[in-house]
Order: sequence, then C-alpha cells, then structure tokens
Amino acid sequence: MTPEPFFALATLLFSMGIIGIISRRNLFVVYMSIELMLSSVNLILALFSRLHGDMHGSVIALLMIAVIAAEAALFLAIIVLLYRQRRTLDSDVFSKLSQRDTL
Amino acid sequence: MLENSIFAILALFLLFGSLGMISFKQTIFSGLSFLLAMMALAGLFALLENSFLFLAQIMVSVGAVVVISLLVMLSVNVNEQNLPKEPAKFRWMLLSAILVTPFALLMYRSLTHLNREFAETTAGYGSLKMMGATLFSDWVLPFEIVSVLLLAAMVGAIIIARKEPVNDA
Amino acid sequence: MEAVLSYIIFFPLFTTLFMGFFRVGLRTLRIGAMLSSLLVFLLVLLVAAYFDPDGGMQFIRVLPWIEHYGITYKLGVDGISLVLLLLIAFLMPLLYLYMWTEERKGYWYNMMLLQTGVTGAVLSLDLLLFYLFWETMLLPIFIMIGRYGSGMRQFNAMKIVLMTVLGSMSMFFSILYLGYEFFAVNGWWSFALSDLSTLELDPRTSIWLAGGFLLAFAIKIPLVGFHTWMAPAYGSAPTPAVVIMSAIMAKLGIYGLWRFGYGLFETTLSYYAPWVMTLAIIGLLYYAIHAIMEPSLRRMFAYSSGSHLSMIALGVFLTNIYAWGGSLYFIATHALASAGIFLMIGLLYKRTRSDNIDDLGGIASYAPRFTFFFVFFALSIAGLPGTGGFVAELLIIIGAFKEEFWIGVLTATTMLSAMLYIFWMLQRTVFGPETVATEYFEDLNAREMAMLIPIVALLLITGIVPSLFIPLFEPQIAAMLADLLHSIGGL
Amino acid sequence: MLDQLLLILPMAITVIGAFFLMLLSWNKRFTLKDYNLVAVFFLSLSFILELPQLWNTEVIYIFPEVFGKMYVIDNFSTLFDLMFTAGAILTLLINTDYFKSRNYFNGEYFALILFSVFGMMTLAHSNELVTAFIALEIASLSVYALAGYHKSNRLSSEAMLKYMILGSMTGAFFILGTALIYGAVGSTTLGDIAAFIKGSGDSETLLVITGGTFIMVTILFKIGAVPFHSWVVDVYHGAPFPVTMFMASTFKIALFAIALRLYLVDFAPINAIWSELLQVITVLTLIGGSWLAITQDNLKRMLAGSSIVHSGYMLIAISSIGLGSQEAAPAIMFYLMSYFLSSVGAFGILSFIASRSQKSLTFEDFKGFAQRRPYLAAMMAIFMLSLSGFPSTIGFLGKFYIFTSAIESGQILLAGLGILTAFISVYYYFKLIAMMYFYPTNESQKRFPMDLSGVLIGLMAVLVIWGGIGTGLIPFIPGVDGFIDIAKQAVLSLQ
Amino acid sequence: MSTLLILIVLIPFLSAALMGLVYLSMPRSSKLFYTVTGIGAPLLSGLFSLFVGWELLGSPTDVVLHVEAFQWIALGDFDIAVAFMADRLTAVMLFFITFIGTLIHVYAAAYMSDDAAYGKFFSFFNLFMGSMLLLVLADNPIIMFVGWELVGLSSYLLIGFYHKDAKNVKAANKAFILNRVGDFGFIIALSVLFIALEGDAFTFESIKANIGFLDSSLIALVGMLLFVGAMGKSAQIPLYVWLPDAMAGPTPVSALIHAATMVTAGVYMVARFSFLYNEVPEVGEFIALIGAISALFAALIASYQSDIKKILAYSTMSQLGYMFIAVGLGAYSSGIFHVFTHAFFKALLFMGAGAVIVALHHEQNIFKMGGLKKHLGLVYVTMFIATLAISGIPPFAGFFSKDAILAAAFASGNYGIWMMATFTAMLTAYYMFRMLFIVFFANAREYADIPTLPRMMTWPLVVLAFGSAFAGLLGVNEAYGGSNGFASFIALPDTSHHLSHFAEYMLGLLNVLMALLGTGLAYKMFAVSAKAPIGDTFWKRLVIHKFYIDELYDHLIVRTLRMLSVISDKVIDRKGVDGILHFSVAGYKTAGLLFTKLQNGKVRYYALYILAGVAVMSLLMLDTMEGM
Repeated sequence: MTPEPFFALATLLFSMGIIGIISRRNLFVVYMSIELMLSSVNLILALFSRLHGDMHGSVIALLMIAVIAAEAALFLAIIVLLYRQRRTLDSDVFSKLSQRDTL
Repeated sequence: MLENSIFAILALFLLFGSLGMISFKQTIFSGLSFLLAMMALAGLFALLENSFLFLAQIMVSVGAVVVISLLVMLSVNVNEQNLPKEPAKFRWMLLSAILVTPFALLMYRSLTHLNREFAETTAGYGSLKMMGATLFSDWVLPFEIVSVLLLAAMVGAIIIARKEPVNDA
Repeated sequence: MEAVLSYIIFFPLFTTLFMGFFRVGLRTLRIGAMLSSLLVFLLVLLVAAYFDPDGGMQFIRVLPWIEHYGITYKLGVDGISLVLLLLIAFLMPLLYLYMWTEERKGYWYNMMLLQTGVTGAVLSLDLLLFYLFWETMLLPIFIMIGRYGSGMRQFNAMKIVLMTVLGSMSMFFSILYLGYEFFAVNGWWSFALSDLSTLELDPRTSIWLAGGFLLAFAIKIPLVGFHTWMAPAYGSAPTPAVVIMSAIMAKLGIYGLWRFGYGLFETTLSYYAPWVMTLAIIGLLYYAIHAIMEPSLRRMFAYSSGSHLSMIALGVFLTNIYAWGGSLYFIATHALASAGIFLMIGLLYKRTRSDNIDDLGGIASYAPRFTFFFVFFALSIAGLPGTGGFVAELLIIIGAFKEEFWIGVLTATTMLSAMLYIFWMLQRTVFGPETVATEYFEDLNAREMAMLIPIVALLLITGIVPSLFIPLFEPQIAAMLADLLHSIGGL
Repeated sequence: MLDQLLLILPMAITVIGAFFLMLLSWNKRFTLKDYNLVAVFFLSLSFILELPQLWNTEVIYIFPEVFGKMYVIDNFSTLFDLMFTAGAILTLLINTDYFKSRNYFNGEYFALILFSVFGMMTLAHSNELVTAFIALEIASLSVYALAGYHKSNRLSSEAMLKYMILGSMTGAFFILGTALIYGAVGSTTLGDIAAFIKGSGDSETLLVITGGTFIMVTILFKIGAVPFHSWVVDVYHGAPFPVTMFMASTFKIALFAIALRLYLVDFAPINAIWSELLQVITVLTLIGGSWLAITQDNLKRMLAGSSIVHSGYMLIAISSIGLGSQEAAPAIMFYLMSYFLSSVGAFGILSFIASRSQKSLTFEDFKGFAQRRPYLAAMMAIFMLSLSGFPSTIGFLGKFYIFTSAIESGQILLAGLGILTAFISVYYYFKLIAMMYFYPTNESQKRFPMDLSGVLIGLMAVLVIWGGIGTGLIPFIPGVDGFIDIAKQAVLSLQ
Repeated sequence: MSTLLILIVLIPFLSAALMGLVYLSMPRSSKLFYTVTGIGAPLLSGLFSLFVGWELLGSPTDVVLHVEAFQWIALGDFDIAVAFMADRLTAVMLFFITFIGTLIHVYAAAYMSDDAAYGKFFSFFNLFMGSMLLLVLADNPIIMFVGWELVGLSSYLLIGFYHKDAKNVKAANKAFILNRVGDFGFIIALSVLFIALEGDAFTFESIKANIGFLDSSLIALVGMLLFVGAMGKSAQIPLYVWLPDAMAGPTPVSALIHAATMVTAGVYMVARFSFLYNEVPEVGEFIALIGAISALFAALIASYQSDIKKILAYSTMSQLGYMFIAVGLGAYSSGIFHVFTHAFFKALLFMGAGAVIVALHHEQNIFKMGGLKKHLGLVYVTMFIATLAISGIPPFAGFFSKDAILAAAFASGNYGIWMMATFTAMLTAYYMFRMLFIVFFANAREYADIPTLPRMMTWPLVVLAFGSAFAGLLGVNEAYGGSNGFASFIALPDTSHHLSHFAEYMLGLLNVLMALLGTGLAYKMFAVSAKAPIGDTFWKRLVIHKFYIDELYDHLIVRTLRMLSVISDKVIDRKGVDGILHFSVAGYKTAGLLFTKLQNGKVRYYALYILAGVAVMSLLMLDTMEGM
C-alpha cells in the first residue's frame, strides 16, 4: 500500500467540496460541501500522522472534528433562519446585497 | 493486498458518496450520500490504524453532525417545488472542475512530493491511550480553546436559530 | 529670534484654533484675525529688517519631528522665500479688510488656515514638511470654493483638488524615492533639502524624479495642458480665495521650481527646459488668446494669470540673472497686480452681483475712484511702465534674448498678449454706456480705498524704484545661478 | 507561575467576561446598558492589565511545560491585543446609542463580542498553526453570528450566510495548508517550521511553500484582497452597524497578527517566492478596491470598498517584506494603527448617525451635515482625510511608511500604483467632505453630543491629527516617533 | 543746471498726480485750481527748458548735460539709472513740446471748461507732457522706452476721454494696441542691443561709442526693429490706422498728441539713434521708402475725407512721412526741422479746427460747414496761414523744411522717393485748401448762434500763426541766403549730399508750382460750392473707404483672434484637455461599474471568484515548482 492513492483521494474530496460550493444553490449541499472539504483535510492529517508515526496529526484531526461540529451548528442555525425567512434553500435568492439593488 | 482492496472499496464509497452529495437534487439524498461518505472516511481512518479517530469520526461526525443535519433537513421538510431550480448545475460543475484543476494538481503534486512510505506502526499507535497522551502533553492549549470555540458556536447558533417575535423592522 | 518663522507660520493657525474652540462671536473673530495678520506682518517686517541679503539661508530652525525617518521640522528663509513671505504677510491684512463685512465665520477660519498653509510651504526646508503644507493649503481652498463659491462650486472644488492632488502625489512619490536613495547611499534617513541636494542620482532616475516634481508644479502654476482646473476654480471661488490662489498659490509652483527643482535636480532640469519653455511660451499666448472671449471677469483674469505665470515659469528656465531676477520680481509684482484686480472684481461683484462683462459697462461715469483703481490694476497687469510688472517683464525679455533670439522674440510677445483682452475688457466693463446692473454704481468707500491704496502704492514703488527691492534677493539668485552654471559646466 | 498567570490574565479576563455575560443574559432584569457596561468593564480591565506589557520586551512562552511553545507573549502580540480590546471597547461605547435604538441586541451579543476578542487575542499570541486556526475560528464564528444578529433583517442574514459560506470555504484552505506543513515538518509550531526551512533544501520545503500558499488564501480572503474580496462590500453593508465597525476596524487587523508572524518568522527565508504572486494580488486589490469604492452611493459600501484598497496598501508592504525591506514590517504595524484609528472614527460617526435613522446611509444623507453638526462633520472630515492619506493626519504617515518600504524593496511600480490609488481615493473621501460642507440644509444646528461616544470620537480625531503631526517637543506626550517606536519594537520582538 | 532736467520731467508728473488725487478725493473742487496747476506745470517746464536751451546755445555743440536721478534697476550687468541728458536735439524738442504744449493747455482750459471731468483732463494732459518729456530727456534707451510707453498710455487715456461712447474707447484701444505693437519691435531692438553690448553701460553715449564694434547685420536688425517702434508711434504704414480714429479725443488732445508731440517721437527716436542708422544706410532707405509711401497714401485718403479732424489726421500722417524720408536718408536735421515747423502749423490747424467745431456745436463734417469766413474771422486768418505753411508756400514755415527734405531726397539719388514726395506736396496743397475752402468759403449759409470764442482759445491761435509764418526762417538754407541755422545748431550727424544752388532753386520752384497747382485745383473745385465725395467709381470708393485697410485688419487679425479664442475655449480646453481628463475619468468609472457588476450578490459567484483566485495562485505556484 502506498500513500499516493490516499493523497489522490483527499485531493479529489477537497476539489469536490469546492465544486459543490460553487455549482450548487441548495444551501444544505453547500454546507455539506464545506464539511467535505474539512473532512478531506482530516484524511490528510490522519495519513500524515500515520506516515510520521506520531499522533500529532490524529490529534489535529480530532480537534478538526470539533471545529467541524462547531461550524455545523452555526450553519444549521443560519439555514433554518433563512428558510424561515424566505421558505427556500436557494442561495441565489439571497442576493439582496448585490450592487444593482443598492445603487 | 487485503488493505488495498479495502481501500478501493472505501474510496469508491467515499467518492460516490461525495459525488452524490454534490449532485443529488433532493436534499435528503444528498444528506444520505454524505452520511455514506463520512462513514467511508471513518473506515479509511481505521485502515490507517487510527482507531480513536475512527471512533471519533463515527461518533461525532456521523453520529452527531450528519445525523443532526439530516434531522434539520427533515424538519424543514422541503418539498419538491421549494427546492432551487438548477438547470445549469452540471455546466457549473464543469466550469468549477476546470478551474479547480490547477489547484488539485498543485495539491496532489505537493502531497506526493513527500517521499514517505507506510512504515510499521509502533505499538499502541492510534490507541486511545496514546491519543490521550499526545493530546494532553502537546495539545492542551488547542484542546482548551476548542471548548471556547464550541461554546461560542453554540451561543451563536442559539441566537441565530432562536425564534423570536418579529416586531422590529 | 530663531523661532520667529514658526510664529509667522503658526500664529494664524493658533488664532483659528483658539477662537474656534471658544466659538467667539463675529466681531471678535474678525478683529482677532486682523490683529493676528498684522502681528504676522510685523514679524515678517522684522525678519526682513534683520535679513542679510548675502547670508543665504537664514533664520534656520531645525527641530526633530519624526526622528526615525530623519524628518525634521526645518524652516529657513532666503532671498527667494523672503519675497513670497513679504507678499503673503502684506496681502493678508488687506484681504481681511476686504472681508470685513463678511458674516460667515467659516470664511475667516479658512483664510487663517490658508495663511498658515502657504506660509509654511514657503518656509519649509524639509521635503516632507513642505509636502505637508503644500497639501494642507489645498483644504481651505477646497472648502472656500465648494462652500462659499458660486456657479458649479462643488464640481469645481472637486476638480481643483483632484488635479492638484494628482500633481502632489507624483511629487510625493519623487520625495519618497529621493529619501530612500539618500538612505541607500548614506545609511541614514533624511528628507532635508540640504541633505537631499547632495545626492548624485543617475541621469535616468533623476529625470523621472524631477518629472514628479515638475508635474506638481506644472499643475499648480498651471502650464498649458495642466490648466483646466484653473478657470473653473477661479470662476467659482470667492474673492479672497481667488486672490490667494492667483497671488500666492500659483506662485508657489514657481517657487517650487526654484527651491526644489533647481535645489534637487540642478542639471536634470535642463532636460525638461525645452519642454517647459515650449509650454510656457505657448501658454503665454494661448491663455491670452483664450481670455479674449471669456465673458466672466474672474475667468478672464484667471487666464491672464496663467499667461503671466507661464512667462514667470519661462523665466525660471532661462538660466541667467536677468530672467531669474525678472521672474522673482514678477512673482511679487504680478501677485500685487492680480490681487488688486481680483479684489476689484470682488468689489464689482458685490455691487452688481455679476462678473459677467456683458452685464457691465459705464462704471466710469458713476464711480471715478473705482474706475481709477480698476483701470490701474488692469493696466499694471498689462505691464504698464511705472508699475513693477513692467520692470519684471523687461528683465525676463532681456533674459530671454540672452538665451536665444527667437525665445526672446516669443517672450516679448508678452508686450502684446495682455493687450488682446485687457483693453477690450475695459471698454466693455468700465467704459461705454451704463447697463441695468451698473446704474447707481456706488463708488468705493473709505475701507475699500484703504485696502487698495497700499497695493497701488507698492505697485508704483516697485515700478519706479525697483532698486529698493532687487538687492534683497539678487545675491541669492546670483549665488544659485553661479552654482547651477558651475554644475552644468562641470558635467 | 504567578507572574505567568498575570501575563495571560488579560485573555482570561476576556473569556471570563464572555462567560459572565452569558450567564447574566439569562436574567431578564438587566438592560442592554448594564450588559454594555459589564462588557466594557471586562475589556477595559483586560486592556489596563495588558498595557504594562507594552514595555516588556522579552519574549515569553507561557507555561512551556504544558503549552509547549504554542502560546507566546511578546510585544507584537501585546500591541495587537491592545488594538483588539481598544477596538472592542470603542465599538461598544460609541455604539451605545445604536444599541438603545435597536431592540434586537441582547446580552449574548456582548458575549459574542468578547468571544471574538478572545479569539483574536489568541490568534495574536498563538505560535502554532492549529491553535491559530482554532482561534481564528472562534473569532470568525462569533463575527458570523454577529453579522447575522439582526435576524429579522434579510440583509443581515444574507450577509451572515455569505460571510459564513465563503469564510468556511477559505478557512478550509488554512487547515489544509497547516496539514501540508505538518506533513513536511512533523510539527505545526512556528519555531519548528522556521528551523525546518532553514535546515532543508528546496524540494523539501516545497510542501511548506504550498501549505503557506493555501494559508495565504485564508489571510487574503479575510483582509479582502481581490479576487477574494467580493464578500467585503456585501457583508459590511448587511451587518448591523456596530458589527461592521468591529469587523472593519478590529477583525481586519487580527489577520495581520498571524500573517506577519508567519511571514516574518516562519517563512522568512522563503517568502520571496510569494512576492510575485503578492504583487499580482496587490495590483488587483488596489485597482479593484478603488473601482468598488468609487462606484458606491452607500457609505458603508464605500468604506468597505475603500477598506479593500487599504488592504492593498498593506499587501504592498507584505510583498516588500518578502523582497527584503527592513522597514516594511513596522510600516504595516503603523498602518494598522493608523487605519484602526481612522476607521473606528469614521464608522463611529456613521453609526452615531445611523442610530437615529432607519435607512442605510448614502452620500446624499450627509448633505448639509456640517451645518447640522459642525463638530461631528469636522471630525468626519479629519477621518476622511486620514483615510485618504492627506498630510498632517496619521493616515499620511502610514502611507508614507508603506510606500517607502515598497521603494526600498525595489517595487517602484507598485509604489506608484499605490500612490495612484491613493489619489483616486481622494475622490471618494473628499466627496463625503464635499457633501457635508458644500450643501445647505434646512435643519437647525444640533448640539454637540457631549456623551461618551461623542467624546471618544473626538479623542480619535485628536489622535489621528496627533499621530500625523505630533512631535516629541511637548513633554510627557509621545510624538509620532512614539507610535513608530511601538511598531518597531513590536516587530523586533518577533525576531 | 543739470538738475533742472529732473525738474522739467518731474513737474508735469507731480502736477498730474496732484490733480488726479484732488480729482478723485474731491471731485467738486474748483476749476481754477486745475487750470492754474494744469497750465502752470508745462509753463514751468517750458521756462526751465529755455534755461537749458540757453545753456546749450552758449556751449560748444558737443556739450551734453547729464544728470542721474536715482538708480532704477541694477541686476547683474543690467544697470539702468533714471538719468537725463540734454543735447541740442533735446533742446529743440523740449522747446516746442513745452512751448506748444503750454499753448495747447491754455487753449484746452477754454475748450474743456464745460466738461465735468475737467480736472481729470488736465491730470491726463500733464501726465502726457511728463511722459513726452521723459522720452525726450532720457539718458538711456530703457528710460526712453518707459517714456515711450507712458506716452502711449496717456494717449490712450486722452483719446478715450469721452468714454461714454464706446466708439471713442475703441479708438483709444486701437491707439494703444498699435502703439504697443510698435513697442514690441522697440523692446526687441533694445534687448538685442543690450545683449550685444553686454558689459557696457547702456546709455546713448556708450552705445554710440561701442556701436562700431557690432556686426552690421545686427545693427541693421536693431535699426529695423527700432523703426517698427517708430512706425507705431508715428503712424506709418502699416501701423497707422490708429491715428485717424484717435481724433475721437477732445480736440486739444488731437492738437497736442497727434500733431505736435507724440507722433513725432518716432522721428525723434530715429534722430536720436542717428549714429546707429548712419552705420546701415540701407535701413535708412527702407525707412525713407516707408515714409514716402505713407506720405502719399495718407495724402490720397485725406483728399477724400469729409471729417475735418480726420483730414488733419491724415495730413499729419503724410507730414510724418516726410519726416521719415528725411531721417531715413540721413538728413536728420531737416527731419527735425520739419518736426519743428510742423508742430506749429499742425497745432494751429487742429486748434483752429477745434474752434470751428466748438463754434458749430461739435459738428465735424466739413460739408455741413461753409462760408464761415464771416463768422470766424480770426480763426480763418490763422488757419489760412497754417494752410499756406503746410502747403509749402514760401515764405511760410513749411516751405523751408519741406524743401530741405525734398532736396535731400533728390540729392541722395532716390528719385522714386523724391517723386512720390513731390506729388504728395501737390496733394497736400490740394486737400488742405480743399478743407479751407469748404469750411470758410463755399456754400455760405446762415448759422443760428455762433458763440464768441473765448480769448483763451483765440490768442494761442495767433501765437501759433506767428510761429507758422516765421518759424521756417530759423532754418533757411544757404541757397536762399540763410545760414542753415537750425541744422548747425542741432548738429546732428547728417549724411551730406551736395546739391548746386541752381538745383535747389529749381527744386524749390517745382515745389512751389506743385503747391500752387494743388491750391488751384482745390480752388476750382471747392471755392464756390462743394459736394461731399461720392464713391461712384471703384477707385474713388477705395479711397473714400481708406483702402479698406481697417476692414482688412479687422478680418485678418481681430476676428481671427476672437475665433481662436472661441476655439481655444470650446474646442481645445473643453474637448481637448478636459476631454482627455473626462474621458479617462469616465473610463475609470466605467471600468469600476463593470467591475462592480461582478458584485451580483450570489454567493456561488463569489465562491467562483475565490476559486479563480486560487486557480491563478496555484498556476503561479506550479510554475514556481517547475523551477525548483
């Protein structure tokens, strides 16, 4: 077993996270894409930890899981709030701050 | 060899899970795919002999975060017509995929630049005990402030999500 | 005694702050302003009295300011800056006299700030200090035009600020670069003129840096092509601001050419000389021609000012004693004449609510005193013998001939250029039949005469006995010129 | 032991204050004013306790046996701490009226402010990337929540959403970079990274370079560099006024704490690699920012756009650091201080006015302001002058240092561009002055508000002028040199 | 003695300033004060001038009085003092300027007595006197130039005296502007001369001493340019157009300025620079040619004018042409002699014309006069004498001076010039007698109320009539039995041409014949009845309309300048310079607007920008990695 496939996998995951943020308008998907990006970093951290043979990477990953949880809480809250405001999950709807609307 | 095939299966799950997550129209399907991906990730942690991380991933990421997300998804109960119409979804994906390529290339090339092979792990690697030892010897400060982070996030989330009578302009 | 220059600069500022802080009434305000300006005038006379024409830079005051970058608070006065210093101090009380009935307090505050700004710029010997004053004096002008002006005042105020700031930013860049070069060579920072002038730059850099300074001065003067802020600003600004702009601020551009242009880039400036001289000669005629059909008096004399300033700028680039002496003398005399004419236009505007030539005429029949002063100033702008302007023009023309025959001929067209507009203007403004606006035109009152007579007197004295004034600055420019010719010759 | 405790006391007080406020907010008896006072009390305590450390030039690692070298106390972090606490105090005090006029504020708001201040302070002190990231997240998440605090306002929620999505997305880059660095170095402590870079060749540092690049993405995003800028205008606009003020004046500065620490200590040997990249970004930021600023009618948006330009100036200095300028780092510190003073003042006045009206402020609203409120208008003019870099204000000296450092490092064109955008900025800042002074109003003149916020804004104005022209001539008051010395000392403490 | 020179100049200036101040501060002060001060100043100057002249008369010819009042400018080598000199040329000029000036002042006191701005008038008048005396007495060309300019200024003020009518002001403008055009040449000449002579004192004496060291082409250039100055002041082609219009001023002004003093300044200047012109005779010939053409041209126009003052104006221009013929050909003393005699009869003519105008309540058209002999007997007699003098009928003053000029022209071999001058002599007699006949003889009619002219107006006429009759006798040349006293007194470096006495007689006869021919023609055509000229043929129209020169100038210069002015404002400034500025500002703003279009509010776009940024950064880093 070599680390390269892991690297490729992490890269793909991170990229897919970015793609998800950009291409989707569904706020849940956007939120999960961000989680995905962070998770792929976790994979890398765990991998490095394994390669280095120390536990630092794993600990960082563990802390990251907490960070992910924290972000998730806030994300879910804002999604709920927005859904309550506009009855939609479409991120494009929330564009009242565009230059056109403020000029 | 066994490891390789396990890796292949987990990787496939992970990839399809995340691919599904970003491409399903229905939120709930995306959520479920994401759940799958997260579980596969947990599997990969296990494959990397990181048992504690595996546990944490299952318990926190999967068990708490994703499941709560699913619950929220269900609770907002989005029906078909409230979902965003995304006719150009795949075109956007293509565009962003093209744009993301240089980044991915850079990332991959940098990662593989690290010429390291998997070595045999020392005894107790990935165990709770070693994890705890590292955490509480070297990483006390981050661990401490993560608690503040969680607290702050919680306060924030409560403020944001709390229902209040809408009376101010 | 050595702090006297600081008092001269900051006295008006402190007066402003003090009176602004206590929100004094209008009466106190104007008496205070007048007293402060008179005090400053006395101090300047004191400086002039103790001034030694052969002594080079005097009354030098150096205090540390931003020590880390070697920026100092350095002041000093020499023959060239003394001329401007005297002018400012002389004009300010007269302006206050003009403003005496002005009830808007902001007017007074701004004028006092303006005095601090322009005086500071004249006396600073540290480049950053100079830049500070150079920019600061723009602010009161901005407010004066935009707040108390007429016409499209807001737009015009913005225009003058933006165009002048463009110039000063380029100068700022050059200052920074010079400062750094000095640091790179010597290992310590300094922005003092005397230090930076010792730098030996390579010609290419030097040309670029000199260009930065020149742009600032070209806009301030303004040379042709950099001038479109001028007429709108003069046209919109209230009279005291116009007087300061034309009599002092524009002259600071010329002063800058000397102090910093030649002070820092002795030899490099000759690279630009053909260009600037071309622009100046074009300006001399172009502005004059432009003024012919200008219906607004203020705008007309804005162009007139431009025309004469082009001539002064030309004189600065003609490196001989006649042209330099003439330019410096012209700075003073043109300042007086243009102050006079703009004050007259202001008085005219107060009486008729118009400075449009088409609305005027026949003033001579009702107001002989007004007519006398108006015609006198108009003619002194045209370089009438007996007024200082004639002496100055004569000197510059001779200097131009010293340089080159054709430059001389083109410069001598100044004899004609002012004629083009002045006389036609006089015909339509003060002479001819009266109009609705000028019926029952009130003649000048005692206060207004008191304000104008010193200017007239000084113009006559400068014209009849220039030898009273020339020795004040001659040694200075002779020394500078010798230095310059030496370094050009040394190349 | 005790002295070490004393050293971290300011931070501890902040977080304790946050907890205390959370607890208080359960009790319905307290009014907003009480919360405000409590928050200000804790912050001031923190500030006062921190102040003496400014004269402490040693570099101290706190509890090295437990924390390792993760938590550092040096002059640099102290200076930042002081700015954060001061910024928060000013934000709270100046906005007293604003809080009163908006009923959506409550106790948790102040807790969140304190949390984010705590995050920023930790960020300034952290000598380790993961700590820095978590600290950044604390600050960010609190600010996200603050930005969306006006829940019934759609703009506010939208601002929060945008800020959060984009912030988290770029935040992932930070931790990705950290991971890469960890992969190469095996440690995330800054000292170790520096040692690693010094001790290894090109190919080994490659991972560190990529990691550094990714970390830079986050920093660039947070300071609003183009093309990572698009959130700035929207979020500044959407967020409630006190929050915008807090973000613009305080939070923006926080990022420079970690950026400077990284570039000056960590990446010092290799940071020339990024100079080209930074130059490109700087050019984009300067031009794009000025484009954004000149086209705005809304003042919050204009200030947001202009804050992008200010980031551009600081980026000039950052790339100058990479190209070996000695003066660049203190220049940034000084610029941060000058920007802090001016923008706190400007936003303070805006929020002061906004607290009395419900609509968002545009240039038009300032017509005749000088007649209505001459003192406030004069102060606003001072802040605008400072922001535009007009001489005799502190903003001018800030720019002076930045451009000098750029020239020092040979980035003459960049300095030129910086000066050009400074020129363009004159337009939009002077436009406000023109609006205030050049138009008449029918409204009668109002008295100067001699309350706390008015006095504080006045103090800021005096500081802005003093910072621009102050000399050491007047005894007992530090002149401009004092400010620079502080900046220099702070930077020196890093090395 | 020399200090008198200062007083001569200073007194008029001081009295002008005094009267001006009094006028401005107390507009209603008594006329007596103005009259006394106004007449007193030139009278005093005149007395002092007589002393000076007496002094010089009793000294050798090369004695020059010098006095330095004070240092004017001293900058580098440019060391100019306000200094005065008087030699015999000066003395002559001083004499007739102050003498005739005083007479005209007296005349003016009566002529202007009803004017509200009486004090102003005398202030300007004395200013003029002072300027003219400054010009004449100046020790160096620069001070001379100052006087030269001040003369132009005071003529501007005086011509535009009746400023209510814009036409008069316009005439004044024209005068000053064209004078200034001349000054333009003058100042260039002076500057070139100064630069060429650099290092030496710049006085007439030192220039004279050093002129030999200069390149002759340079001298020619200086000479030409100086003459440009003279053209302006002395109304020669092409700068003459101001002179006829300048009749807009009060008649005493016309008499003083445009007859006796100011216009002769050009001739004086050429004579003063005679040492220079003697170096370059070809320039002199050019001057003579211009003089001849001007003389003929003006005489032609004068023959068809109907405004009494305009006729006199053109006649002045014509006579000035004679003077330039003389000085151009090196006959400086003849030229100055003509200046001298001309001063008497031309002043007389103007003042007589003024008397007629006053009598007819400001009627200037000669065809509305006629048969005035009865009513204005004294005026008629004096004007008749003046007409005889100007026509060159012996033994009146004009004959001797004009004859000397014609003889010089003939003797120098410039026959073309001589022929033109001779023909002009005929024309002169023709138009002068035409005027005289029309005004005093033809179409006699009754006039309602012709006022009695005050004594102060008439007795100066008588004085001048004596002068016009006998002044010529001062310079009777040898051929007519005289001793050429004037020329030997004035002692100018004349280029001497020898002409036999017979030739002189023949020339004199020819002149007289030509004058009689002109007189006869005039008598035949106008003595009984006179009709205004009608432009029935092209040539007549051309002459009546003064060859359309005014119109030509108007179109060629004035309108072009005005058009250029409009273009510079509307096109160059607004479209050009401001256009570029506005274009760049608008461009920047448009770019800004386009850029802010990116700000569309949609978060995924924002993320896309970030990704693009990341992509660019990644590409840059990949590129860097390649290099490592």
